[in-house]
Amino acid sequence: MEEIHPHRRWYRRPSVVVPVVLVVIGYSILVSPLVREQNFFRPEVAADGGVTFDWNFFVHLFPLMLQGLVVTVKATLIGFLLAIVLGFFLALGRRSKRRLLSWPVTAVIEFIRSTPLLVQLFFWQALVRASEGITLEPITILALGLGIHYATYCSEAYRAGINSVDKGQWEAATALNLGPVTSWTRVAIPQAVPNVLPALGNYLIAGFKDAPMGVAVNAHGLLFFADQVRNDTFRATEPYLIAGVGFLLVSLPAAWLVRRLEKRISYERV
Amino acid sequence: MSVSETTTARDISSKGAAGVRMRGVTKAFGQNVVLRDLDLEVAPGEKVVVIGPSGSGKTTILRTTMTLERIDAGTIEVGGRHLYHESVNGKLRPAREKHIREVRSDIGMVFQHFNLFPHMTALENIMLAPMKVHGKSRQEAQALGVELLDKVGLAHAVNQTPGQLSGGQKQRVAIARSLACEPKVMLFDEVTSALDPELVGEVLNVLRDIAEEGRTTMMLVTHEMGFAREMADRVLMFDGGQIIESGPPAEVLGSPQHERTKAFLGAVKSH
Amino acid sequence: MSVSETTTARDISSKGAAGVRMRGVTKAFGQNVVLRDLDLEVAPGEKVVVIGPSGSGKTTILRTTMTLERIDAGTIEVGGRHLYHESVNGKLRPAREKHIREVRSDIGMVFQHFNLFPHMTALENIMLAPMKVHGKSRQEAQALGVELLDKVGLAHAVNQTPGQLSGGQKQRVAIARSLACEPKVMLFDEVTSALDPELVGEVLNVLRDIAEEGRTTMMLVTHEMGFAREMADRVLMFDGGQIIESGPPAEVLGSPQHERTKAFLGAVKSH
Amino acid sequence: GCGGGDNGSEDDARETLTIGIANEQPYGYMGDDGKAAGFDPEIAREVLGTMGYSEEDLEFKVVEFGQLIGGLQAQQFDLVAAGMYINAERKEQVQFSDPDYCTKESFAVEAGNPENIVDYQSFAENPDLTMAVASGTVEVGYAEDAEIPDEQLKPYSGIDQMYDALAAGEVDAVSGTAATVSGQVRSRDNIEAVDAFIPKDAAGEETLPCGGFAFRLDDTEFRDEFNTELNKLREDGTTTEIITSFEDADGNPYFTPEDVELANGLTVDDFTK
Amino acid sequence: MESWLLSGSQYRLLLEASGTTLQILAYAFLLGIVLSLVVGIARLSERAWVRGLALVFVEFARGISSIILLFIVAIAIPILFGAEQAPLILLSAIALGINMGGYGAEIIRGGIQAVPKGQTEASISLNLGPAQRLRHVVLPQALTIILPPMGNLTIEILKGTALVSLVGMTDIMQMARNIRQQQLADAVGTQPVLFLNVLVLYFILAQVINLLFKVAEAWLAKRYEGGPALTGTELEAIR
Ligand SMILES: Nc1ncnc2c1ncn2[C@@H]1O[C@H](COP(=O)(O)OP(=O)(O)OP(=O)(O)O)[C@@H](O)[C@H]1O
Ligand SMILES: Nc1ncnc2c1ncn2[C@@H]1O[C@H](COP(=O)(O)OP(=O)(O)OP(=O)(O)O)[C@@H](O)[C@H]1O
Ligand SMILES: [Mg+2]
Ligand SMILES: [Mg+2]
Repeated sequence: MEEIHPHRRWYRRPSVVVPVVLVVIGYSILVSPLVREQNFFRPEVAADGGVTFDWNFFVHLFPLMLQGLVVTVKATLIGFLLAIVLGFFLALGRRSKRRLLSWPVTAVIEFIRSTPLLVQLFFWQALVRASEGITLEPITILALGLGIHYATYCSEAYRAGINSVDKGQWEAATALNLGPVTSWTRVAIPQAVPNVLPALGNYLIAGFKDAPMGVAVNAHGLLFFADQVRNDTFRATEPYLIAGVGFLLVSLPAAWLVRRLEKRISYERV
Repeated sequence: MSVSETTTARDISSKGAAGVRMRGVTKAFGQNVVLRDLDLEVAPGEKVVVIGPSGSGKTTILRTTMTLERIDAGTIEVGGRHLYHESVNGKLRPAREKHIREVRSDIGMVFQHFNLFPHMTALENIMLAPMKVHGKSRQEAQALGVELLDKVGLAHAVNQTPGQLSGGQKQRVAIARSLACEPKVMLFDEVTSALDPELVGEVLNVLRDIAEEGRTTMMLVTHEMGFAREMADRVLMFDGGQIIESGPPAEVLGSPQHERTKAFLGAVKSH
Repeated sequence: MSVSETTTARDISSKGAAGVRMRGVTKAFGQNVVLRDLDLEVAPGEKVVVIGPSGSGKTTILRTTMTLERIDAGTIEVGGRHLYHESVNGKLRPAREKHIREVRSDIGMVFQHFNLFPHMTALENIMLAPMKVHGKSRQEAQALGVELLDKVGLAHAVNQTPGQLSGGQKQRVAIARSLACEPKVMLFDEVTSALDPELVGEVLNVLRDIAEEGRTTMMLVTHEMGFAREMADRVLMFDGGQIIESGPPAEVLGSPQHERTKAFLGAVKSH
Repeated sequence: GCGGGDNGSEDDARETLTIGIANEQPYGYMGDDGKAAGFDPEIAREVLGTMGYSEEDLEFKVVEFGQLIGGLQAQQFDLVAAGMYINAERKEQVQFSDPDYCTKESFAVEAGNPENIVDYQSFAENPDLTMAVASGTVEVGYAEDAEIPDEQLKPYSGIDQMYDALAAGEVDAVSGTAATVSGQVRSRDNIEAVDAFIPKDAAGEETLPCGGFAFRLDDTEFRDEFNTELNKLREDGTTTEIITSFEDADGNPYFTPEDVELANGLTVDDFTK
Repeated sequence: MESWLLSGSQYRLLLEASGTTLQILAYAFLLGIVLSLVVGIARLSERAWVRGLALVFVEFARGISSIILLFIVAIAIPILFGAEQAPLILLSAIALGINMGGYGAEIIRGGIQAVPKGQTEASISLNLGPAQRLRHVVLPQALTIILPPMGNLTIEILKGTALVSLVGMTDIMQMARNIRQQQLADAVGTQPVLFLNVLVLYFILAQVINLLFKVAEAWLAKRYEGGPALTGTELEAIR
């Protein structure tokens, strides 16, 4: 007789747990108050004044760009945390059997999903400014806007994840006379999670790509950096290109990580 | 068209078995009436094989008994208790979820496509219901699971996940999982038709074992006529949502009375 | 292990037919060697049935002949022309796509899962290749399509899409579609095993018709032993990527020589 | 560059000129009818009209102030008519016409001026005060010249952003030209303008806060032609008339004739610092 | 009570600006579709270098944020190359189109791959050439799978057009900010109401796009219900 051991689920495997823990640590550092917004981005090196691309200037912008990048990442992470949680409640609301709840939630989700985040950011900022006694930092407004915007996407991912669980699985649960709680927690959710995680990862990356829009509400991130350097030095090519480089520096590895995670936690279907 | 059938039901008085009684069961999907005013009695311990052409409602009759589809009219009794109804002050009322769940604990079903839980090992698949539904301890459930896997010839597969098993092995685990709930009525819906031809035998052997123990009432949809002939107490021929012929296998399969039965059997055997 | 086989090949001299000759064909998927140094000769007009356990390479031998999988070593000739090679100055070179396409026009294949084009009607399915490959006009192709649908007993289904047809009807359309290319060699891969048992007969009848016309060389993978016995000129038993037994159906199916053949036939029949 | 250059001999064949303005009253902004308004667009229309451009040849584009120079360089505009201050740094990037107006600086502050802000020095003396500056404007330079630490400066990307921030209490003051400040103060509640002043440079000397039209560095011929025509209008009093005609919501003119006179006495070459 | 509406002239301005928004969307969509098809098919090429090149494009176009790409294409690159200026509207559309192409290529690839392999195999066995297989068998079927996500992507691009206000185009978004100045000058209307109206305008545009794609899907689904019917007499004639 073989020794009996439980199936090691994806969340018990070191290859999943270690990166997740690392990410959480990195997250805490980034989100902590230690990471502050830069007020001005003034390059130490001036460009040579020609119209052509100045490599020296370009390279010297790098550390300055990183400071903007970190703020953009921070806003993304805070916003995404909000999105994950809020999205869950939106998904519950939309699935609800009560029309009075599910219908408005659906309408709100569709509305937010199909309008530009940029306009939403302006709207939230205007709303905050119009309301007595509330002041929010631009980065908070950015995180809020991102969070609400992507919560609607996350809620759809949750819904798709649950729907992706094969109908036969629910039927097997009924045939075994499992109760609703057991059916959800032991049968449906464990199978839905691997389907949801990659989508969430992709939305995290998408949120990061939208975060530079914060410049419109004055958050001092990656694009604000480029704008300021341009206004200061009247040179546009180098700051925007290096902003692009900084961007890919984060988004490409992140995309790669998400794809790996996706492979790790997927298992053979029956 | 419907043949009245109660006479051929053999009565096996076996402890713990339960019969099934359907009266006027009707089930429609939209315009498509799949079961028409169906009467059917299955005695406790009886082994009934259901045959019939595609779309005749064979699967539907099992699924309504398993409460996977609700019926539109009629009643179903399992082990003498109404499945979809409760009697309140002597009158039948639609049953509440709690009542349905209670009666359902007597019924088990095995599916064509196994429906094993892919994120659990074979053993965990079997242990889930005993622990969560019957309140067994982990030790008890484990002992039961190992015993059942032994019984279906898969002692070595305790730790394997469904993804690591062949089709025949998966189906045997699914049968063991169903047995773990100790159902009094077991429903089998074409449990071998998703398998490679050489793997069919191993699953039929397990079914044969269960049938030979004799305790459990079995309703089996299958196209394996040889197997039906050998183990069935009674064969029901379905067409258009009704039972058009019913009797011992030798009669129904050997000298069918009804034209459609002849045509169907001819089509299945002819090649 | 491999039985040398050339003697049993019956020679039907029929106009327009083409033989198949494989020499030392080897095909591996990664580490898994599926065909091992295989020699096989099929005479023009011969009907060969291939049997063998799951995974033995039956499908693969058809697929390599249809150029759906490329071979790793060896040569395949169809109608005397090399399929994967061109002779350049008397030496064999790997063939260019253009050459392969030319030789391929002699070969047709019918699949287990029909693979009809779901966005076209039955008639359009059949008309596509005649129009796009053989440059027939729409009128010609239409006439040919209607004729072929008639032939497979589906005159009424011209305007229906695959989604509106039963499995057996779909397979008959697929056969008609394949016939529209007028192949000299036809390959059939378990063309009835995805069908409901009652629908198998109608497809086998169509195959019988084609076989009886006698012109086309046929290679057929099937589990329908009765049908094999009746229409095959020769039965090949495959195991582990090799032919382990070959001969007239009465010999191979009736009194198999090889242990594995006996075991296989036993398993297929036993239930 | 496209648009400028040739000297008016082919009047019919004018290409469309694109003119950049920032959304800032009264310098240049979008009027109620969706057309460009403001004194610089008006003067530009006059000048270009004498150069043979009709109204249809002119296309105005509203962008953030910070994008004007970049847009000009990127050939999105052929000239900038946004009352842009002339200074030495900008002259390295673009070339200017002679100035058409001069003005003073001011701050918008909370009504009653509770922090008693009078000029840039006030911020250098009180480290608790914060000031909104528009990025890419001369005000950032004035603040640096007054040695105000970066922490007290909050850069914003647009005019409305700054005044909304002041209204919401995010900053204590908004810097800007006296005309802009008085215009914004009139249209918003609960804020007021401090007395206009002439800012000082790092050496403590008064600066020349005058603005003109900006052109690409390689567009000299066009600039010169424009400048010649502009000077004619400066001399015959047209520019004075246009500029002093702009009034805020209360009917007070933004600029005095003296503001324009001062500009008329200067050429672009006077701005060397 | 505050009005939830803007003035008629302000709505007119916003509608005029929608013209610019839709124009950019149209150009970006055209470029995006072409890129999607070319790159999506290249991603499945048999030649490794074609696949690799296509992958690089996809990774770049999806990895970079559309807003940063927009600033690079519309501002940085024209300054760098300094040549005759392409109209800003085209540059903006190019940036958005590249972005769309990256995602669209993956949709096309996914659609093609979702067509069962058996379909390609059947067309090989009928001896159709590679282009014929794509044209007559694979793409028509992939379209059913491609259309819904393409509709969503188009709405994403519509949302993306709001970014062009940041590089100096007067689209709906920029017009809203201009109107904000009017509101201040005239001391009527509040900013939240203004932007709420703008959001509703975008929502309506998105729903129109949605509708167009739904119509296309319905049209496509018809093909699976039976093609151009041959009448009885036509059949007789053939027989
Ligand atoms: N969930 C459903 N919704 C709509 N129609 C259904 C549903 N389930 C079954 N049907 C229809 O009910 C009829 C009977 O189906 P059922 O599955 O019971 O037939 P069956 O006898 O099991 O056939 P088969 O041999 O093909 O499994 C069919 O016409 C089928 O299309
Ligand atoms: N595309 C492929 N990639 C990898 N392995 C393959 C592939 N196709 C077939 N094989 C393997 O090759 C072996 C032979 O497959 P093949 O399909 O030819 O068997 P078969 O005799 O047709 O079996 P069956 O009766 O199940 O159809 C199997 O082990 C199979 O797993
Ligand atoms: Mg069924
Ligand atoms: Mg096979």
